[in-house]
Amino acid sequence: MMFTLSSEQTDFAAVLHDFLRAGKTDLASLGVDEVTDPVDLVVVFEEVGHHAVAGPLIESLAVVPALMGGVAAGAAAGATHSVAFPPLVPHAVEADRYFLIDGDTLHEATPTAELESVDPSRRLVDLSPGPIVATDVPAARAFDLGVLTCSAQLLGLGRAMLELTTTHAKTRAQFGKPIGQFQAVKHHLANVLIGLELARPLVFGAAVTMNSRDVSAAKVATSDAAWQAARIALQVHGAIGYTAEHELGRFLLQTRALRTAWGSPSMHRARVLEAL
Amino acid sequence: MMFTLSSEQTDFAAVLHDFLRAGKTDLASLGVDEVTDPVDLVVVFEEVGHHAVAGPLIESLAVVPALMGGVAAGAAAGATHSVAFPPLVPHAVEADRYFLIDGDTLHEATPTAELESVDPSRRLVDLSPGPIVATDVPAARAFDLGVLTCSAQLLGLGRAMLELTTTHAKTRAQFGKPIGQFQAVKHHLANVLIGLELARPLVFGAAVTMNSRDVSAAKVATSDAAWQAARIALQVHGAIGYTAEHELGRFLLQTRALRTAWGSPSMHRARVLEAL
Amino acid sequence: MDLSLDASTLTFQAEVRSWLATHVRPLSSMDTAAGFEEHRSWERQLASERLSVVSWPAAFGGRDASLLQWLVFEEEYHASGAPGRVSQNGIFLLAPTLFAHGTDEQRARILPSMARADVVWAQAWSEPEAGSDLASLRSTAVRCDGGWLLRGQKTWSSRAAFADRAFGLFRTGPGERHRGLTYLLFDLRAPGVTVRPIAQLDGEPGFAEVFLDDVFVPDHDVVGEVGDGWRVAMSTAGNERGLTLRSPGRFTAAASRLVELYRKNPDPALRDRVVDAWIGAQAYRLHTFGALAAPLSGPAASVTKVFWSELDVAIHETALDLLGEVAPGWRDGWLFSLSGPIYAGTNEIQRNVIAERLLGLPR
Amino acid sequence: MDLSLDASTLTFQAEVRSWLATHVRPLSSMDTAAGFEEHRSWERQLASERLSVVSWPAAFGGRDASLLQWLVFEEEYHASGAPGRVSQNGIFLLAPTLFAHGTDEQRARILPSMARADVVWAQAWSEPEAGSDLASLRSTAVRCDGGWLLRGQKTWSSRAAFADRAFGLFRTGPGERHRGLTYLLFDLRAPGVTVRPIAQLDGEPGFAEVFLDDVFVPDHDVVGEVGDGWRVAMSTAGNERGLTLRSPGRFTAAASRLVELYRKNPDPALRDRVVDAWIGAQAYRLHTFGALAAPLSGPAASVTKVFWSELDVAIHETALDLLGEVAPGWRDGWLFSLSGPIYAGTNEIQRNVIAERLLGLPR
Repeated sequence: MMFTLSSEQTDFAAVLHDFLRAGKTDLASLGVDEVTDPVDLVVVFEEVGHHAVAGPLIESLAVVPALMGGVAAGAAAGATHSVAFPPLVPHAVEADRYFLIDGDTLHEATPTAELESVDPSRRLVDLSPGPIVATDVPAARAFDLGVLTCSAQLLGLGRAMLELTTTHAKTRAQFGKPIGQFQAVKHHLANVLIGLELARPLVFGAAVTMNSRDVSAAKVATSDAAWQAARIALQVHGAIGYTAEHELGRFLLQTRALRTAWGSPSMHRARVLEAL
Repeated sequence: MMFTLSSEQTDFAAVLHDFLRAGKTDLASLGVDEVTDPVDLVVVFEEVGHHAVAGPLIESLAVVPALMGGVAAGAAAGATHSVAFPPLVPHAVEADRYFLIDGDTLHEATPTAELESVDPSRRLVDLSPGPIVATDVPAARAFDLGVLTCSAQLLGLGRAMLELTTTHAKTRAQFGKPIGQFQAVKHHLANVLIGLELARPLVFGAAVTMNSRDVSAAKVATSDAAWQAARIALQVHGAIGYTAEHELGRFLLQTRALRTAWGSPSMHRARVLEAL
Repeated sequence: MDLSLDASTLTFQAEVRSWLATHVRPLSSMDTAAGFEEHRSWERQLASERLSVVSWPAAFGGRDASLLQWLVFEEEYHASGAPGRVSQNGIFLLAPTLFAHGTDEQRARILPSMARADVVWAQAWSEPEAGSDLASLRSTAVRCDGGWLLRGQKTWSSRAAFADRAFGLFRTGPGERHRGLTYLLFDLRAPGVTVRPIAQLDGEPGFAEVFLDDVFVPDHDVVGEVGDGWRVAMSTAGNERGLTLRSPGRFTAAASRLVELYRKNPDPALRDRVVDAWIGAQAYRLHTFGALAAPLSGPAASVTKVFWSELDVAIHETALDLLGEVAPGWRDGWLFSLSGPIYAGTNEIQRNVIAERLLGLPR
Repeated sequence: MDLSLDASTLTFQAEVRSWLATHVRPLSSMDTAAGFEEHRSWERQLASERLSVVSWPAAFGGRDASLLQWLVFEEEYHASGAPGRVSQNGIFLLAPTLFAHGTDEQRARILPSMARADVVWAQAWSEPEAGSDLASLRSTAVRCDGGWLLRGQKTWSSRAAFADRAFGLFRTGPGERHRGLTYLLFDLRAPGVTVRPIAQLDGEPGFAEVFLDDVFVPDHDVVGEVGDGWRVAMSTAGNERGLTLRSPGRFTAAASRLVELYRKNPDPALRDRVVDAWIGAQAYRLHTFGALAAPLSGPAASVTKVFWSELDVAIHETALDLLGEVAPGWRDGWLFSLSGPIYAGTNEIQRNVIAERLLGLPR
């Protein structure tokens, strides 16, 4: 047993962090599109969440590659993919090319209608199935990879909001002292840290076992921990956090959308219970 | 509309409070056994809870009288009655005489086995039905009166624990100041007050309408508010509150028992939803 | 105790219900220029039926309705799905202050135009360094011939992007913190005023920064005594936190919608949250009925402020958890609900008030 | 990353599981005189298989087991329904301190008898005026010929009603608060010691007050340097809050029992609480595996202390909500769970520690 990241993995996370912090977006230039190991995918997606990167990354980097296996997707380099798994994932995030799963059959798909997510940065589409691309695809594993990477992204989002809020609490003063000196603020942030700290090992544990029960448990815990982080971040920031001018909103809205994406917490709790 | 207690009712509450505070127990001497109006019963049972009076009072003063109507119970003056409504109220609190409801039929009953409640001051018994006492009794209304008075008792218990804890927080010092000066303690107690303050009108509202939906809503809200009061009372008291020597324990254990007595919160939530 | 409505209240309720049933229509967001004017028209229509401020004296456009009737009006208003009130800040924050501390001249001049939405009012309390700690505000009003000159900056000024006038506190004297403040009214289009709309999470400018550079306020727009502004403002602050700004009708209507949503999307694991939302709204409604006989004190209003703001979040989050990220008809209300625990004094400040002033815990 | 067990750990696991399956039996409460001795016998039986302190060196009665093996032992122990450990305070609080700060003589003298439960240890930290604020303690140790004389009063001393010896902090120097304290061991049956058992909510004396009136402690029962007691005690305080005292096996076992209970008493409205209990226990288990490579710092142990104590309450309250007030097999565990957020530093204090020392918020 060795339940910690290797130094290569922590180095890779640091490289991704610097890359995304610098505003760069071409993740393929770091070889991210060649990552297939679930633990490595978690490392990638925690940083994707940490920087609130938008777009169909879960689909393009984790789910569609798992569905296509060795088969080339046939898309131009850099093109984005998206996929729906009705009824659990009824819509797809806007992308260059769409797929749809029906049982173990993978279809091409075309977008029919646009839908509004609670997060305006997530453009959703309804899909209509087209020709069959492949049969007997590993749909269950691909779905679980979607859930897992979504959990990792939520973890990164939560961490980012905790960092933002801690910084704010140290610098914003009211009543003649930094608000981080008030015990109510301290306890709010301690609760956020506890939630994230205990959700994290569930995500890596799920990446190691890749069984549905563990993947669902990770999604439940990260959905709750990240959303708690968002609510408390907003509360501690106050009105400034409620503005579109402040970066918090981007994190908060994405967290709320991902909380119910790739299966709601309720559906995942049901899946955990079934497996016990 | 006049949704406040009359001065007679607030006076009666004050008399009951002084009576029970003085350690007296013969409530009949105050005419309490003649109270039948639901609002007046709530006034009585809030004080019963406020002093954590133990014993089959809900049964003797509210439920059995409603079941017997004008019919004399045939028990000696001062004797206590108890009643079970299986399956919702499967056991009875120990008393001098037992009844059992089957549909709208009222049976005499005999105790068969003793059971252990989470509250050792509540001695519970299993009952075996005996001869029929009456048919076509108002079982539904009697049950609702049990739920209503139980809610009132929980409200009084919660209020008592808030009072105990507020006093403790003002006097107990740590780190050179009263612990009530710490914001965490302030917010704990504010939450208790909010919970009780908003549960209270539900209890009186249910007493006015006496419909099942409102009675169940009152039980749900008081169960949660009083149990929150108990948990926070224990937390703020610390180890001293965990001893049998301190009076808090009596309130806490009775609250925990009444939380699931006369129907669990889950059962009452189901009843509210059905009625909406 | 009695929860029944008297005959005149029942008649009033029937009138309101029937009028709303035929007149309510969906409007655009009030946080856009066009939507703001749609809302102004809607409020004029309400005013023409004397339904915009039912509890005010008839002389100012009301009906002298009782508080109970006002609550009944609010229940009907929200149950009908009628739009949010663009005049809300004026009606629920400024008007009670004028009734309590204004002059007859001010009431006669200001209230009728407020009732008709001819003048829409914005609040101008907070400043960049004075949020929860409002008493640390720095904007000043300096004496000049016939009035005052305002200087400084206000922020989080709800409705200010499109409103006509505003009310707020300014330093007029040498005192510190709560002392030396004066309650003043000013024109948002007066020379020296710069309004910078601020986009909220939904992208629309629900509030604004207001920069004040020697903005003239005539003496007749001082409310209460010069230097007494803190007391004037706080004596009706309970109105924002408690009864008036967030009437129970808003939450009973939202909870009923949530129950309907649950019936269409049942998920037994979320049942308790749905039921608790309904129970919470009902608790707030009954609590308010109880307060009709004895109006809430300021600290008691803190109790209801924490309660309704958290109830509102719970209602909307439950809806989103039932629906998922595509939640038509719930998104705007959800975003608005998230601001509830922050505005009108954060819930952290309210809990301090409850603990110190209702329970007597040491400061 | 890898969660698999190596061959020797699997062998050890199989041995432990098999031994427990044939030896575990229900015992009376350890908070009665008779139950205490039953527990002592049970621990002697464990010791005879070298299963009482598996991670200790063989010289002291252990097996030199790895931390992972210790965790595996704990999982098996709790899953088997084996009884609580009456030696717990000694093994998990005092022993780590002796390993870190004791002398060879102390380890050789104290640890083997602790492992065999020949000597059962109680903790004596708190005083009536020093609970959360432990540094305000007042009991003193005054220098005398060949040792120290203890005076004062300790309280909430777990197991002290029936235990043999105790460990605690005493003022030996002139410093204030954290300064001038010394870590001392004393005999609960020595002249000058009065133990007053205190009944807990369940009516049994799980803790006691200890009155000390010139109780002699020889020099060889000073742990660490004189005056350095705070550092000595705190350097292993994380053991109480974090890993050792509440191993994940306790919660994974309780959560599994809750899942079984739910299957027999299903209530869909409580499903999420049941599942969350299981997930929480699993989270703590995995978190602990992650800590094997890099042991938790003191403040990091505060994170797990808050988590496991609230998890334990949640597990037991959910069981009670499923069962109602007649909850055989759950009541004792429930009452015990309620003490979790209080002892070993209240969760309020832990949250302060987390905020200040892990997040760097100002004191």
